[in-house]
Amino acid sequence: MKSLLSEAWLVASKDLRIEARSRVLTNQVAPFAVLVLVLFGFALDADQRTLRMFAPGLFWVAVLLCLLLAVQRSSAVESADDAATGLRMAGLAPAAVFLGKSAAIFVQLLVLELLLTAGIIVFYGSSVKNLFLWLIAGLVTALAVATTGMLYGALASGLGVRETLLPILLLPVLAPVLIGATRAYDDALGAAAVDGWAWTGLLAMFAVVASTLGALAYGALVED
Amino acid sequence: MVRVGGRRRYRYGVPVIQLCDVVALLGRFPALAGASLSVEAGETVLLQGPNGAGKTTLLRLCAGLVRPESGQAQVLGHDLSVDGRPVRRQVAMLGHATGLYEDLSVAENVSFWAQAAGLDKSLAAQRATGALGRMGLDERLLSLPVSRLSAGQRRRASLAALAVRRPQLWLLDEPHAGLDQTGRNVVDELISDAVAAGATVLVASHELERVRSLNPRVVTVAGGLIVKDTGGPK
Amino acid sequence: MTNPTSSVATTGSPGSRALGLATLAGLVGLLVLAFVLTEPDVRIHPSTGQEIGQFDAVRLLYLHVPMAVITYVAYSLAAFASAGYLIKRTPWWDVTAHAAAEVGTVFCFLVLVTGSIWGRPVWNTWWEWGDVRLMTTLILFLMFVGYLALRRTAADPRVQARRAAVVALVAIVDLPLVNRSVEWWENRTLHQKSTLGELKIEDLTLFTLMVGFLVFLMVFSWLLLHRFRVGWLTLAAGEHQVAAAIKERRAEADGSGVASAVGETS
Amino acid sequence: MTHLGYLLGGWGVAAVLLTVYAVSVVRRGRALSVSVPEDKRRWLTSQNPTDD
Repeated sequence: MKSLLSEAWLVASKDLRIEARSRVLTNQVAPFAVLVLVLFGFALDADQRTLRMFAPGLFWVAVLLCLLLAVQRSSAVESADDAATGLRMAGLAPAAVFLGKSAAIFVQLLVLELLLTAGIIVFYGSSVKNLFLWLIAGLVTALAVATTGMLYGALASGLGVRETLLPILLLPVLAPVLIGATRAYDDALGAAAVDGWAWTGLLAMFAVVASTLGALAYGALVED
Repeated sequence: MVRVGGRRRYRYGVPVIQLCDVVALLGRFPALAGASLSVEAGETVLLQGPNGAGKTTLLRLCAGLVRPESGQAQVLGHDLSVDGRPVRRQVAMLGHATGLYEDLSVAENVSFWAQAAGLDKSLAAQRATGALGRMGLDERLLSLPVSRLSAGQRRRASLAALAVRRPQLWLLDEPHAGLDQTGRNVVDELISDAVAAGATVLVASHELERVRSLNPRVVTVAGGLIVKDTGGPK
Repeated sequence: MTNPTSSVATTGSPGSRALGLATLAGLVGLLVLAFVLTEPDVRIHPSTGQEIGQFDAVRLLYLHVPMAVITYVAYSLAAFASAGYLIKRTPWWDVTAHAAAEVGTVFCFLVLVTGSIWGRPVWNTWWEWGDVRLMTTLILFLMFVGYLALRRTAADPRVQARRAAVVALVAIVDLPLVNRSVEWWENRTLHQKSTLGELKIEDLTLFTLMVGFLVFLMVFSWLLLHRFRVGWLTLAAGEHQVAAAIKERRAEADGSGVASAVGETS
Repeated sequence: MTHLGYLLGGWGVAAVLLTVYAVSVVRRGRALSVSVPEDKRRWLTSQNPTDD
C-alpha cells in the first residue's frame, strides 16, 4: 500500500512538473475554459438573470470540455516519445500509474474550477451562496471525472483515433455526473432550490466506483 | 563461444533466454515465424539481418513487450506467455524511441526513471549523475530540458536512464544509430562494462564491424527465423 | 479457398433456418394480432365523459415494449459475456459480447425511434426530457455506439477485445447511476403513469404483448446467432490468413540465401 | 384507424431496419464463409456453439 502510494506520487509529481514547465494548462486550457463561458453568453443571447440560472450547468459543461483536453494531454505526454513503454518496463504497479496520472488531472481540474468560478461570478453575475457545498461538490466531481477520464484515456490510447474516440466513449458515461454536479451547484450557487448534499453523495459514490474500477482495470488495459 | 561473466545470478547452464519455435504477431503479420534461440548468462549476441527480418520484434519479445503467439519463450526463468511483467522490470530495452519527457531536464528524466525502477530518491540522483557522466553528457547539459538536446544527446540520455537500473539483460536495438564517433565509443564501452558485470547483451545492429570488435556471437535473422548462428552455448 | 461442398457457403444451419421460418410466421401472427384482432385503447373519462386513451397508437406498443425489454436483455448479455471474456480470455466470449452489443444497438435504436413516434400522438411530444426510462435508454444507446466505434478501430484483435469488454462492463455499471440521477433530476416521469399502468390490459392486449415478447425474442436470437457466426468466421479467416502468412514468411527465410543452420541450441 | 401515419412510421422503420440489418449480416457471413474451411464453421456439424 505504501509503495503504491509513493509510486502514484512519483507519477503524479512528474506529470504536474511537466504541466508546470510546458504551461499548456495556463496558456491553452484555461483561456479555452473562459472562452467557452463567453461563447455560452453569446449563444444564449441572454441577460445576466438567465445566465445566472443556467450558470451551474454551463460551468460543468465547460469543465467536461476541459477534461477532454486534459486527458488527451495526459496521454500525449506518454505517447510523444514512447515513455508509455518505459512505464511498462519500469515495473511500476499499473494501479499506481493510474492513480498518479488521475491525481495530476484532478489537480489541474481544481485549478480550472477555481478559474471558472471566478468566470461565472464575473460574466454571469453568480455568487457562491454555500461555500462549503461549493468546495466539497467541486472536489468530489473533479475526482469522479478525473478518474473516469483517465480510464477512458487508456481505453482510447494507441488506436490512432484517440482524439475522436475519447469524447464519444467518455461523455455518455459522465451523464450522471453532469446532472449531479449541476444540481449540487444549483444549490451551492442558489440557482434552484434542491438538496445539493444528496447529489454530492451520488457524486461521491461515482467517484469511489470510478477510482476503484479504474485502478483495477488499468493494468489489463495497458498490458500488451 | 561461451563468455563467462563475473557475477552470475543463474545456475550454470540455465539459459537467460530460451526461445523454441516462437511465433509473434504484429496485428496479423507474423514478425517472428518460429524462431528458436538460446542465450546464456554473460553472452554478447549480435543480431544481424535485413530490414523487416524480425530483429526488433525478437528484442521486444525478449523484453516482455510482445507476447508469443505460439511456441515456448522463457526469459530470466519466467514464461513470457504467462506474464511479461516480472521480465520487464529486470530488463533494459533501448528501442527506436528514447522514452524521455521533452519538458523535463535530462537529470530529472534519468532520476525519474531510476525512481520508477524502485530506487529511492537520493540513490536515484547519485546513480543518475554517475550514468550521465559515463555517457559523456556534459554537466551543463543536465539541467536543460530534453527538447533542447540533439538527437544524439537524447540517445545518450536514454541509455543513461537504462543504465541506472543495472539490468541483468540488455536489449539494444540499433544503439549506434544517430551517434557521432564519441557516442559510438561510449555505447561500446557501455556494452563491455555490462558484460564485465555479468549481464547478458543482445544487440541488433547494421554496424557489423563496430560490434564485431566486441567479439560477439553472431545470430542472423531473416524472415522471422534464426537462419544462422555462429555458436550457441555448448 | 473455395468451399469443397456444393452447397452455398452461408452462416445458416438447419436449426437457424427452422428458427428463421418460425420467426417469419410469428411476425405475421403478431401483425394480425396487433392490427386486426386487438381493439384500440379507448376509455371514458370518469368525470367529463369524454373518450380518452391512446386509440390506435397503442398498436405501436406491441412493437416498442418487447423490443425495449429485449434491448436490455441484449446489453446484459453483452456485459455478461464481456465479464466472461475478461475472466476466461477465450474468443467465444468476445464474439458473443460483440454480437449481442451490435444486435442490441439495432434494437435500442428502434426502441428510441418507435418510442418517439408513439410519444408524439400520445404525449404530444417527440421527446420528453426528464423521463427516466427514455433518458436512461438514450444514454445506454450512446454508450454502446461508443463501444461499436471502438470495435471498428484497427487495433490488435486482443487489445480491442479487452478494451471493448471494459467499455461494456462500465456501461452496465454506470446504468443504475444514470437511472438514479435522471429520476432525481426531475420528479416527473411520463412513462409510469401513462403506459402500462394506465393501459386497460385486457386479455387479448396482454396476450398480444406476450406474443410480441416471444416473436422479438426469436428475431433477436436469429440475428444474434448469425451475427455470432459472422464474428466467428472473421476470427477463423484471420487465423487462416496468419497461418498462410507464417508459411510465406518461412519461405522468405529459406530464400534469403543463408543456409538454414539453426537446430536445437540448448 | 387513428394515428395511421405514426403506426406505419413506427412499424415501417422497424421492418426496414431489421431487414437491412439481417441482410447485411447474412451477406457478411457469405463473403467470409468462402475463405474459411468447412471444419471451422462448426455449426455445420454441431448446432449449438459452445465455449472452447
